Amino acid sequence: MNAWLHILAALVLAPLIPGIINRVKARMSGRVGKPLLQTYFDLAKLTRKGLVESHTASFMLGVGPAVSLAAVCGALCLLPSPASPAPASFGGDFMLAAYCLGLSRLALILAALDTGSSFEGMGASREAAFSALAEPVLFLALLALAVDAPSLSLSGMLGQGLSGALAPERLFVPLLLFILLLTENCRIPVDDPNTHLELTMIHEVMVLDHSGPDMAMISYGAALKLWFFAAAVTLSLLPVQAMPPLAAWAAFLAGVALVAVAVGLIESSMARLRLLRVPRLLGSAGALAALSLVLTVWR
Amino acid sequence: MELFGLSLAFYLLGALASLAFAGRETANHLGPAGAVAGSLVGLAGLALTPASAVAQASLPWGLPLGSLALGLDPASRLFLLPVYAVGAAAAVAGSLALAGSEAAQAGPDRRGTHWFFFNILLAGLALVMAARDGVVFLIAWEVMSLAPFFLGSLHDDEAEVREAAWTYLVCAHLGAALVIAFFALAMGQAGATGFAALAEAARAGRLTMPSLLFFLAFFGFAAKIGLVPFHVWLPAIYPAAPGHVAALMSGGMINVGLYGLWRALEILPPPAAWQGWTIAGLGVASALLGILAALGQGNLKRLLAYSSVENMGLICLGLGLGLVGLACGNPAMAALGLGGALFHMLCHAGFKSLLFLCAAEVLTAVGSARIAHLGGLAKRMPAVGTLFLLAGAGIAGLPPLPGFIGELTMALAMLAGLDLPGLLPRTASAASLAALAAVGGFALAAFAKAGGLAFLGAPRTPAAAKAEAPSHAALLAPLFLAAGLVTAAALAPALLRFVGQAVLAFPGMDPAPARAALEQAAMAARTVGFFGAGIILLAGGLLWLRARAGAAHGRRREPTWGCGYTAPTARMQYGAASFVEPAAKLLAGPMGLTRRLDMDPGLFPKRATLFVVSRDAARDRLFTPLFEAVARLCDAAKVVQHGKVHLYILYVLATVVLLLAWKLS
Amino acid sequence: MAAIQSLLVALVVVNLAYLAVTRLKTLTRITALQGVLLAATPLAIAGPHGHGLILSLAVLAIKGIGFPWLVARTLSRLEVNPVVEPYFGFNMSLLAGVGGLLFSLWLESRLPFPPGLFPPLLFPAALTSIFSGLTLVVARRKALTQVIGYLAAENGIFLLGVPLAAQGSVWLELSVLLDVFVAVFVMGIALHHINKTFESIDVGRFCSLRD
Amino acid sequence: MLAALPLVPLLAGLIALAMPADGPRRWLLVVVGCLHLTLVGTTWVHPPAPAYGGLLELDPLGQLFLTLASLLFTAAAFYAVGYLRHEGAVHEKRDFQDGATFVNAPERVFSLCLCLFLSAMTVVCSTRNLSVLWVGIEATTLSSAPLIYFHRHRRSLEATWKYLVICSVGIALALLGNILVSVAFYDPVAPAASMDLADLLPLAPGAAKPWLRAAFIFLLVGYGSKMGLAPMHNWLPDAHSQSPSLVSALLSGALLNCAFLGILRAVQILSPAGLGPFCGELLVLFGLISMVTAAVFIVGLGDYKRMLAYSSVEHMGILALGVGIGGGAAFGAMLHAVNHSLTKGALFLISGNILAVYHTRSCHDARGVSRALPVTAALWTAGFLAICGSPPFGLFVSELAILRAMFASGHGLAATVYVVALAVIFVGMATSVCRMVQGPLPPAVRHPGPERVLSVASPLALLAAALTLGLYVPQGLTDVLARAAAAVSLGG
Repeated sequence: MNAWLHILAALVLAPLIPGIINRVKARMSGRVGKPLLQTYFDLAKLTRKGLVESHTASFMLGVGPAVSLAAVCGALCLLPSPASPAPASFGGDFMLAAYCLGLSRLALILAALDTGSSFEGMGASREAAFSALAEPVLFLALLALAVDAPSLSLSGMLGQGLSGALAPERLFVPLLLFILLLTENCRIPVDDPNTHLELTMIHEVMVLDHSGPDMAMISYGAALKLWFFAAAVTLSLLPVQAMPPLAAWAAFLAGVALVAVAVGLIESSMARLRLLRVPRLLGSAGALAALSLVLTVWR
Repeated sequence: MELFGLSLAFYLLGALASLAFAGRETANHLGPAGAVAGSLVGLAGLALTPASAVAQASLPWGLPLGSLALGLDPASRLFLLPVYAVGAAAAVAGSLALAGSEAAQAGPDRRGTHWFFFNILLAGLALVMAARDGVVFLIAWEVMSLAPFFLGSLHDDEAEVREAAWTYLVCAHLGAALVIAFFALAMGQAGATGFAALAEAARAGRLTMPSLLFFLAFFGFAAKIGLVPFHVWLPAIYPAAPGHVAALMSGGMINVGLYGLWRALEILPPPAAWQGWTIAGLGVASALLGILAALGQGNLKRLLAYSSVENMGLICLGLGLGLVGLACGNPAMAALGLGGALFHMLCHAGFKSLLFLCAAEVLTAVGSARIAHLGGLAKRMPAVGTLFLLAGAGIAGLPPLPGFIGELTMALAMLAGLDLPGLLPRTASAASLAALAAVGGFALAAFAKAGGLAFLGAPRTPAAAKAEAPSHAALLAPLFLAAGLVTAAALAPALLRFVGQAVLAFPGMDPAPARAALEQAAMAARTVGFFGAGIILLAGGLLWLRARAGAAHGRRREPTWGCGYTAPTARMQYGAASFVEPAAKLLAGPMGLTRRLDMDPGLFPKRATLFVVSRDAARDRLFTPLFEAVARLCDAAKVVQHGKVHLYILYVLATVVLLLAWKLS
Repeated sequence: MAAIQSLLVALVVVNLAYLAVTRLKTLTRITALQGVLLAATPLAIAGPHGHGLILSLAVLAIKGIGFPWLVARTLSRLEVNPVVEPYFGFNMSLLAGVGGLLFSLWLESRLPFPPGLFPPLLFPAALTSIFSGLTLVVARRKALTQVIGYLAAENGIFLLGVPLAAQGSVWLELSVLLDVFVAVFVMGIALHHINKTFESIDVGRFCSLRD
Repeated sequence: MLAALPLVPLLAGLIALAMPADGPRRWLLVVVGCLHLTLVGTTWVHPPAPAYGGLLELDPLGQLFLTLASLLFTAAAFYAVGYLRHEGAVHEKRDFQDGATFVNAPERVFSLCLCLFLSAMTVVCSTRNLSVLWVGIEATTLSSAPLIYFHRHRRSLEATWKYLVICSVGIALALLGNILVSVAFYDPVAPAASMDLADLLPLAPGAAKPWLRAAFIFLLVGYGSKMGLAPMHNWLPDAHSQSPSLVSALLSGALLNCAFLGILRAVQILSPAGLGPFCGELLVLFGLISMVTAAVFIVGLGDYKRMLAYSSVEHMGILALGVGIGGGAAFGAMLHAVNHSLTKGALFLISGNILAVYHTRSCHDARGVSRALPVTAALWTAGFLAICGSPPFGLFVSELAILRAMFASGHGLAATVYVVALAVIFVGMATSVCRMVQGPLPPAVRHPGPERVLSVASPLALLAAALTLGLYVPQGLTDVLARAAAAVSLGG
């Protein structure tokens, strides 16, 4: 039961994260900002709308968001809850999580290409390229965790926190996961979710032609994905496994909220990178990941 | 064993019958019938034999060299499975594709010889996998290698097809030359030809040059597997060959290179770690370069060909890691590496042949396999589109499709590799995992491109807009393969145990820990299976909710939003070159892309044309210059045959004088 | 013994003379001279009786008279340029001839001679004959000179066979047979065709077949 | 019966010369071939007694090569019926290469020479006497020269002249070599003149070794120039490309073997004298040079008949190599001789079919053969695969046997050269053959209509035999091959 609690929490609380980020950004720029629960309102509104589909589109336009959301939910099932292992857990399950996110991405890319619009094609192509570059970084970072833990499942490697001997390279992993959070969720400095220039967007431009329930599934899926990474960052930092359940939960939720705040702070203080610079960012992250892995293995 | 013989007999009957009826429509029925019958009997044979059984047979043999020793063991059965399955599907698909089509064409009807070689290819493949004697193996190997040349050059009136067939023939033969050298060296040193005797000689230390033998075998079989840089024939012959032939080659034939390597490794002395790393290293290079090149392709079939290079690279990566594990006394790594490689081989065979059959339907319907001519086909041919997209996701290794299990098992081997002694092997294991991830990411991009641009969006040409869906019969073969793959996904743990039989039979494998490791992987596969079922159910539920929402709140069709532009055309869509542009900015070199922009001068150019060409770097930079250099050298040497008879006499005289001076001094 | 030595020295000189002459007519005469000298060798070695005498007479008839006459007749019939037309200069050819002589002498030093079989100098003289004959084939342009060169080489082989003939070996007869059939019969016919087809016997034109 | 073997073709040739009518004379060739083949066949059942006072005597080595010659002749004779029907007419023809007009040689002379050629080869194969062998080889040169000059145009004359000059020089050197053998066996106490192997072999251990070495060098170069070992092979591509295809088939398939037999006889003498390794070394050297030369010339060659000729150089190299390695390779070489004769004979006959339709020997112009002549194209492709040593044809087995023996005896470097040369030759030939067989018909070539049975039956039969030998070698043949290989073993 405890294991499923985290899923439940994610499903319920995930839309809060975009809210927190937006609120932080607004505060930083001196505005009041949208309500914290804005995403809930949006989702509720979207689910009540009808479907508007492109003439060009085939079945994929509708299948994409559903598969994408289902796959993200799948990935979430592999994350351990603060007080207990994940409902499904086996050695090497981080690969399943990563590939689930990949499936979710593929579904969205295909749905985007289904509209036949050049804008959506553009977003899809960028998404495909950048996430392919992000994939090895994710693996290396998780591998460093796995060697450190030592355990091959997410449930074993997350939640240990920085307990034990403190080595500088162990700080890299949360940092890397945070960079990946920004990349995979298309946040600044990789992408700007609030921009109005289609030419510069990645994720948002892919979903231009989605509407109603489809859009709701996409937004909800995005929020869940954000939660996934925020939870991963938190669990890689905090030794929740060693804490009593309630304290663990509290620390965890606070941690997730703090990650969201950090994202908000970054978004308010940085500018978006030029698209050409994104691979460089990922390359640096990769180098850092390799370094941390080699150091971990060496120790 | 009896059923194996029966299936071989069916193949040969099919071959002879199609030759006997060459030039008539009957050949197009009898040939495929033989292939299907043989394959189904073979499949029945596989199903009815326990997975771990070992059968041996020795038959009378008419040559002064070697002996007709045949046998079936778990490895043979495992590699026979895709041959039979894909063989049957390809035969059905080919029979339908060729029905009546040749009759309308000018020139002789070649379907008789086509089906002859089709059956010969199948028989050759089966025989290669049953041969337990070097000479028999080599004969079957060469016959099997030659048949695709004839299959691929069915439409030899096109210059490209001729070029491709030539490329294939040369590559196949050069690879075979190394294989022949391998066996000749081994047989020469061992003084025997049977596999058992060769292995015995290796154990007794009579094979005195194991490293040379290893390289001969590895490079020889790598040419058939299609590892970089020996892959040049794949992107040539696959687009040129008819779809069903490409399916059989990619699903049934290139695996035979792996099989050969497997056997060679069984024969050779226990592998050293560096041998495993060599295989793994070339595998990684093939996987990365292959998938990048695939990403750069504008032709659906060429893209699939490069994807085969990638997958073969991954398989070799697993194989190499398995050998490393074996050499370093890490049985878990050994079992998982070999097992993952073999499992991936099965999945790749199914998915790739399915993809080729779909591509063949596209080619039939549209008349072109170039992505620039396709688009929007999912609406015209939904079944083919769905199958292609699913198979694309599967070959990219995405769960819940079975491709994931193979990659997962290989990843587990890499994780086990983190326990190897020494920093370097551990780092290498970790690096292979990173490479696996990168390959997975790019594979996703490549198949998003292939599936998305060919089947989704708006049709780019009138032919694509008017494409007709294939008949129900034509879907039979792809559906057969798809059903097999679904079964594989559902029964992945069982399949992994089946694969495990071959792994456990590998010489030097410590059975208890190996079995435990494989069992662990099987349990993971079971979890993945439940997990996948959950995702499917959830997605289905969401779709049902979406349909209900659509019914409740209305459903409209509108034009795609054009950002204010009111007259969008299909040509404005993202195409093959533009889709990969972000990646190409970074990786144009390994992707083999060269671009040329022709633009009118001035601030407001009226006309601009962008050419993006993807060429094979290994071919352009390595083999073509090499062949040209050899040709130049040979041309230069031809001056000695100048036609002047008195100088010819001088040669004779000089030879005599030199020999006398040398031998009598 | 002195007679045979003089004969052999004369043969060596004749061999070198082959390479030095410039006119076809002189070449023909030298061929005749060599034939006569060869005819004398069996007599000088085995004495004037029996088998040797018959052989000697036959050789005189064939090599000393028959061939030179045939060559001369061909020469007059074909109305060819009377100069031999070398590929390589005369000095070069002479040098090659002397080189052949030296090589033959060296070769003699490397081989253990069975006692009493070969008179001194016979082996080098024979080999020199072969080498200069073949040099003639290599270095001269006309088909006719090639035939003459071939005959000269054959004479060398004949010379080598002479001592063995005394043992009853058939090689001498066979070498004459070779002369008759190859040099005269077939090459003569071919020469005729060459002249008819090409209106010349310059085989330097024979270079359309090459790679 | 051995006495009758050379006489049958000799008499038949004389009859052919006298026969006025063309049709029966053509079939006479077939009858001679069949009769000869039958007689040769009976020697397999009943080993014949020596004839002519021991001058003719059949041993396994000779029997093998004799059978090949007879087989090739019969196949060529069947082919000749169709060929002469097509080509035999006396009227002037236009040369497709330089446009000049030419006539063919009179058909009766052609028939006579063919029969004489067979007779000479029979003598070569069925003797163990070095003198008779030499005379026989000489006779083959003389009788085959007019065959090469069948088309009386400039190029064939040039080829004939080169053939004559080079082979005559070769035969002269071989004569010298024979004389040196006599010197080596010279015994001042008991001079023996016999050149019969039966007499020489017991004396061989006591023969003078330096003389034997010199003799072998002369014999090797002399007969080697006839056999086509590089660098004495230069007549071969010219003669093979200019002669009628059926003559090329006989030259390549039968004559070259006969010259090889001359070298083998020398090996037989030298081995018991303890000079086997010396012979082996030279044979391996020449074998490799020949293979490399052939490889160099086959790459980028534009003339398919010359390509086949160079391929013969290659295979002669393989034969020399096999015998030079000894052991299992010698057996392989004997099998290879059989396979090569069958396959090369078929290929030359097929090339004649292509030449007859396309009127060009250029691989670049003779395109789309599979559309013009489907059966010929299939045979051409099969023959190409066979000659390159692809299974299931027999050459694969023999080449593999030789390669294996090379490795087994530690000739690693030679084996490398061997494999590389074979691979290069494959690529070179594949390029030409693919170009010819595939693709559309050139516009200038008219579709020739259905193919005649006589033009494809012979090559089909020969290739079928080569295919059979790739899958099944009868025990009787294996025995003879093994005995022949044992006869030329280098160990003494």
